[in-house]
Amino acid sequence: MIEARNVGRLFGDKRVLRGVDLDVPRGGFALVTGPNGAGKTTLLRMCAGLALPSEGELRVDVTRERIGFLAHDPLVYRELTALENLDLYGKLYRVLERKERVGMLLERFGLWEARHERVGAYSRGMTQRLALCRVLLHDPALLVLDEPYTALDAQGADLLDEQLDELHGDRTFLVSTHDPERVERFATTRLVLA
Amino acid sequence: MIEARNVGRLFGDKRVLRGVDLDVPRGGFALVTGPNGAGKTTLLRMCAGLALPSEGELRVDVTRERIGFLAHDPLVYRELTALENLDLYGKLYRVLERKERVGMLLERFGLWEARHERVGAYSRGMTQRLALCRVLLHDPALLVLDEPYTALDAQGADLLDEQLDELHGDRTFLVSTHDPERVERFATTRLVLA
Amino acid sequence: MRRAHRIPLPALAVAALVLVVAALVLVFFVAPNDADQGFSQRIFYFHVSIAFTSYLCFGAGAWKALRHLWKRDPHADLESYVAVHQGVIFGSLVLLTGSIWAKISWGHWWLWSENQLVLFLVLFLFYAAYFMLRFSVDPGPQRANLSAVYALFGVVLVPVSFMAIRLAQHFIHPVVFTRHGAAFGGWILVAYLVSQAAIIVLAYTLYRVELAGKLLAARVRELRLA
Amino acid sequence: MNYLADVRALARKDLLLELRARDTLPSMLLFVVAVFVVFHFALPAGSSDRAASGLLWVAIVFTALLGLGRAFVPEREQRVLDALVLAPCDRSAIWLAKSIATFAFLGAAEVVALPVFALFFHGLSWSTVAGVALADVGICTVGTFVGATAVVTRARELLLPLLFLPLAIPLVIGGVGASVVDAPGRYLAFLGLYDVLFALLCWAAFEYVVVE
Amino acid sequence: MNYLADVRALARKDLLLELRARDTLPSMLLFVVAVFVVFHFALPAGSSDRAASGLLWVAIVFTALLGLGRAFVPEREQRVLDALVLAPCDRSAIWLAKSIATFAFLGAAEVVALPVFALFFHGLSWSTVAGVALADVGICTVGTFVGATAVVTRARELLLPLLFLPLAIPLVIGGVGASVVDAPGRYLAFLGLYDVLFALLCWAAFEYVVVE
Ligand code: HEM
Ligand SMILES: Nc1ncnc2c1ncn2[C@@H]1O[C@H](COP(=O)(O)OP(=O)(O)OP(=O)(O)O)[C@@H](O)[C@H]1O
Ligand SMILES: Nc1ncnc2c1ncn2[C@@H]1O[C@H](COP(=O)(O)OP(=O)(O)OP(=O)(O)O)[C@@H](O)[C@H]1O
Ligand SMILES: [Mg+2]
Ligand SMILES: [Mg+2]
Repeated sequence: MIEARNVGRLFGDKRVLRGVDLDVPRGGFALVTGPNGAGKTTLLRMCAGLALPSEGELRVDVTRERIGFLAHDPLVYRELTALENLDLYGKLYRVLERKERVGMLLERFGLWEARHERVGAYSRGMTQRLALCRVLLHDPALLVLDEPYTALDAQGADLLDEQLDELHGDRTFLVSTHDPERVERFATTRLVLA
Repeated sequence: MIEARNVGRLFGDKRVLRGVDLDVPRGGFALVTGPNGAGKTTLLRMCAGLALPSEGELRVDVTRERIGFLAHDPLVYRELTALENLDLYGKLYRVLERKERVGMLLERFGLWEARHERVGAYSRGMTQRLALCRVLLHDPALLVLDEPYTALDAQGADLLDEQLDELHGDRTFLVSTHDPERVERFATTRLVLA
Repeated sequence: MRRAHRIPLPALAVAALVLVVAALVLVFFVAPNDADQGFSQRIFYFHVSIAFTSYLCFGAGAWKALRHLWKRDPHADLESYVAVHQGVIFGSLVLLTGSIWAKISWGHWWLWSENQLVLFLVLFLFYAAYFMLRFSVDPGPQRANLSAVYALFGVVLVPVSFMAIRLAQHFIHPVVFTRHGAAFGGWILVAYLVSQAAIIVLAYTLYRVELAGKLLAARVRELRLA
Repeated sequence: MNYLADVRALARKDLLLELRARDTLPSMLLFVVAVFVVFHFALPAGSSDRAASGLLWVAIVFTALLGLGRAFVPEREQRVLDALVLAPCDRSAIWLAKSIATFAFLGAAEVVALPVFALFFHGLSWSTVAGVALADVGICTVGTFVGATAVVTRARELLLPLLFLPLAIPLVIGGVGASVVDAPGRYLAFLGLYDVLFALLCWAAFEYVVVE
Repeated sequence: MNYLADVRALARKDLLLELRARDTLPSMLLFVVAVFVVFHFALPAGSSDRAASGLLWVAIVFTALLGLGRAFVPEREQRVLDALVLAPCDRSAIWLAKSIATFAFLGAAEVVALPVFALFFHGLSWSTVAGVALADVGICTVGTFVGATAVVTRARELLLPLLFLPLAIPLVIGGVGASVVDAPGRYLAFLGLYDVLFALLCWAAFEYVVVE
C-alpha cells in the first residue's frame, strides 16, 4: 500500500527527513515513532498526499477518497457546528447513508448531545473526537493518524482502541505516537525516526 | 493559595461547572481530572484569572505577575521566532537577567538550535516545549498547567518531570491531565470533575 | 538531450558584443537624424527594441511555466523565473529610456494621458508582484507551482490589457509602422533591425548567464545538504 | 453532476459561515458607505456623470478587495484547506464555490450600494448594471484565485491587492466604458470575454495553487 | 516608566511581525501606485481638485480598514491575547501599543502615498496633511479598540462594523472637510477634539473589553 524508498524532505535549506524506507502492505499497521521534531508529521503528510518528498520515491497505492487523515489540527470549521462540519465532509466524500453515519459516529464518540454547538466552543478532547469522526466518516482504506490519542480521556482512548481493533487487518494504518505501548499490539511495521 | 467555594460556570444557558470546592494551600499540588468536556480547562482559566465564575466564590491569593498559565494553545506568536517570543514576555514580566534566563530555558528544553526559527514552522512538540519555557520564564509562584504532557516525547516528558520535581513544594501547582499516574506522586489535592 | 545542442555561452557573449557594437555604430553614425525630433530620436532604436525584448522574455517565462506545470520539467521553474526576471530588468529599461525620451520630446517624465505608458506600468506592477509572491514562499514545489501559474496569468494579461487600452479609445502612441510609414526604411530599418537583434541576443546571453549561476548555486546547495 | 453537488455543498458552507460570524459583509458595507460619504463632500455638486461613475467603479473594486481579503480566513485559521484538498472533489470546485460565495457577498453589498449611488449622484443606466454584474464575475473569479494564493504565502495580506489590482484594471476600464459611453456593447463584450478567459484559466490552474 | 517600556515592547513586537513579511515597504509603494492606476482609469483626466482629494480620502479609509482588519489577526490566531492579558502590564498598554503600531503602518503608507499623490494629481495643501494626520489618530485609536472587542467577543457578531461605522464616519467627514474647504480650522479642531475624546475613552475602557 505504501512504499517509500530513500525518501527525504527539505524545508528551504533545512533537512527534515533523510533516507526513509518504509513498506506497509495492504492491511498492515505501521507505527512511526521518534522524538519531537523528528519528522513524523512531515512523513505522514507526504503519505496522505499533502506534501511531496524532495528526494526519493514514495508510492501510495490508494485513491484520494479512500484516505483518512487525522492531523494535529482538527481540520474542521470552528464557526460551524459538529453536525454541519460532518455533513459537509459527508457530501464531499459522497458517503452513502450520510446522515445516518453522521448520527452514528456522533453518538459513538459521545458528541451527540453537543451536535448543535459551534466547534469553537468545544473542549480540546471533544474537538479531537470530532476529528476522529471526520476521519472515519467515509470508511477509508488507508488511515493516516498523527498522534490520535492526544487530548482524549480514558474513555475516549478506549473508544479509539475499539475502533482500531475493529478496522485493523482490514484497513491499512500509518500511525505516529509518543506512546507506542498503547498500539504496540497492532503494529506490523515499525519506523523509528531520529 | 486557591480557595473555591461552590464555584459554578455557565456559558450562555449551558452549565459547565457546578458546586466545585477546592483548596490548594501555598506549596500544594492540585491534580484536576475528569472526562473530555468536564470543565477542567474552564476551571483552570478561572483560577488563572482569564474568566470569572458565574456562581460561588473563588479566591486566588497571588498577584497576576506571579501566575504562569499553560493553556491548550501555546500562546506564542507564530510569525516570531522562539527567541523573540520569549524576549517579549520577559520584558512584559520584567524578568531579571532576562536574556540569560531565556537562553537557559531554550537550552534546557532543547530548543537552542531552533531559537531563530519561526514558531509557525515548529513541530507540535517543539511548540509545547516553547510554551513551557514561556510559563517558567518569570519564575511564577502559582503554575496553572493544562495537560502539560501533551505532544511531548519521552525525553520532553522527563524534562517536565524534572522541573516539577525541582519546583514542587516551593511553588503551588494546579495541573489538569488525562494521565494522572504521571504526576500522582506530587499530588496533595485531587479534584475529579464529572 | 534538449540541452545538448545549445550554443555555448562564450560564443553567445561574443555575438552579443559584436551585435551591440554594430548597433551602436549604426544608430549613432549611420542612421539619419529624425526630421522633427533630431538627435534624441535615436533613443527610439533601443527603446523599442528593449520593449519588444521584454515582452519576449515574459513570453518565454510563460512557456517555461507551462512546461513546468505540464511536463514537470525539473529545470523549468528556474528557467521561467530567470526569463521573467530578465523581462523585468528590460521592462525597467523601457520605463527608463521611455521617460528620458519623454522628458526630451514632451517635457514631462511621465504622462498619465498616454495610456500606452500606463498599460506598461500595469504590466510592470504585475510582474513586480510576481516577485513579491515568489519571495514570500519557501523554495520548493509549492513555490514553483505558484510562480508558474502567475507567469501564465501575465501573458494572458498582456493581450487583455492591450484590448482594454484600445477600448479606452485614447490616442495610443507607439504606432511607428503606420505613422512613420514611408520614412521607415533604408538605414533606419537596418539600424532598427540590428539593434533589435542585438538586444535580443544580449537578453538571451544574460538569461543564460543568470541561469548558469542559479543552477550552480542549486548544485552547491544540494551537495552541501546531501 | 457530482461536481455541481460539491460546489453547492462548499458554497453553502461559506454562506453559513458568514451568517454565523458576519465577518465580511458588514465591513464591505461600511466601506461603500464611507466612500459615498467621502464623495458626497468631495465631488462638487453637478459633477460630470463621468466622474460619478468612475467613483462607483473605484468603490466596487475596493469593496471587493476587502471581501476577498477575508474569503479564505476560515480555511486558514485551522488549516482546513488541507482537508478540502484531500477530499475527493475536483480542486477547482473549491475555487468555484468560494467564487460564488464571494459573488453573493459582493452582490449583496451592491444591492445596497447601487440604489444609494443612484439616489445621491446620478441615475443608473441598465448598461451600468450589466457592466457591474459582468465585472463582478471577473472580480470574484480572479480575486478568489489570488486570495487562495495569498493564503499559502507568508506575506499574505499585502500580496492580495498587489496581485489583484493589475489584474482588475482591464475590468475597471471595461466597466467605466460600459457606464459612460452611449453604445456600451463593445465594452460589455470585452467584460464577458475577460470573464470567460480568466475563469477558464483560474479553473484550470487552481489545482496547482493548493497542492504541491 | 514601566508603562512606557511595556508599550514599547508591545509595539516593537507588532513592527517586528510586520517586517517579518520582508519587503513591506516596496510592496506598500507598489500598492500605492496600483491604487493610483486604478484611479487613473476610473476618473477622467483633469477632474476637479476636489474629486482628487476625495480619491485620496477613499484610499486612506481603505488602507486604514485593511490595516485594522488585520491588526489583531496575530493575537486571534493562537489566542495570544490571553497571554497578554495575563501579563502584569496595564491592559491599556496593549491598546496603546497596537494603536501606535497601526498608526505607524498607516503613516508609512501615507508617507509613500501623499507625495505620489501630490506628484500625479494635484498639489497638497498643509490642511490636507494636517487633516490626514489628525484623522489617522482617531482611526487608529477607535479602530484598534473596536478590533480588540471583535477578537474577544466569542461570537464576533456585528460588533465591529456596527460600532465602527458610526464612529468612523465623523472622522471621514471632518477629514474631507479639512481638505476641501478654504478655512479648514473648524474641521481640524473638530478632528482634534474627536481624537482627544475618544482616545481617553478607549484608554479608560479597554480593560473592560479584554477581561471578563
Ligand atoms: C509597452 C511598452 C512600450 C512599447 C512597445 C513602446 C514602443 C514605442 C514605439 C514603437 C515608439 C515609437 C513611436 C513613434 O516613433 O511614433 C515609442 C515612442 C516613445 N515611447 Fe514608448 N513604448 C513602450 C513603453 C514606453 C514607456 C513606458 C514610456 C515612458 C515612460 C515610453 C515613452 C515613449 C516616448 C516618450 C516616445 C516618443 C514618442 C514621440 O515623441 O513620438 N514608452 N515607444
Ligand atoms: N513548514 C515548515 N517549514 C520549515 N520547517 C518545518 C516546517 N514543517 C516542519 N518543519 C520542521 O521539520 C521538523 C520536523 O517537524 P515535524 O512536525 O514533522 O516533527 P514531528 O516528528 O511531527 O514532531 P512532534 O512529535 O513534535 O509532532 C521540525 O524541526 C520542524 O521545525
Ligand atoms: N466559550 C465557550 N462557549 C460555550 N461553551 C463552552 C465554552 N468553552 C467551553 N465550553 C463548554 O464547556 C465544557 C467544558 O469545556 P472544557 O474545555 O472546560 O473541558 P475540559 O475538561 O478541559 O475537556 P478536555 O479534556 O477535552 O480538554 C464543554 O462542554 C465545552 O463545550
Ligand atoms: Mg508531529
Ligand atoms: Mg481542556
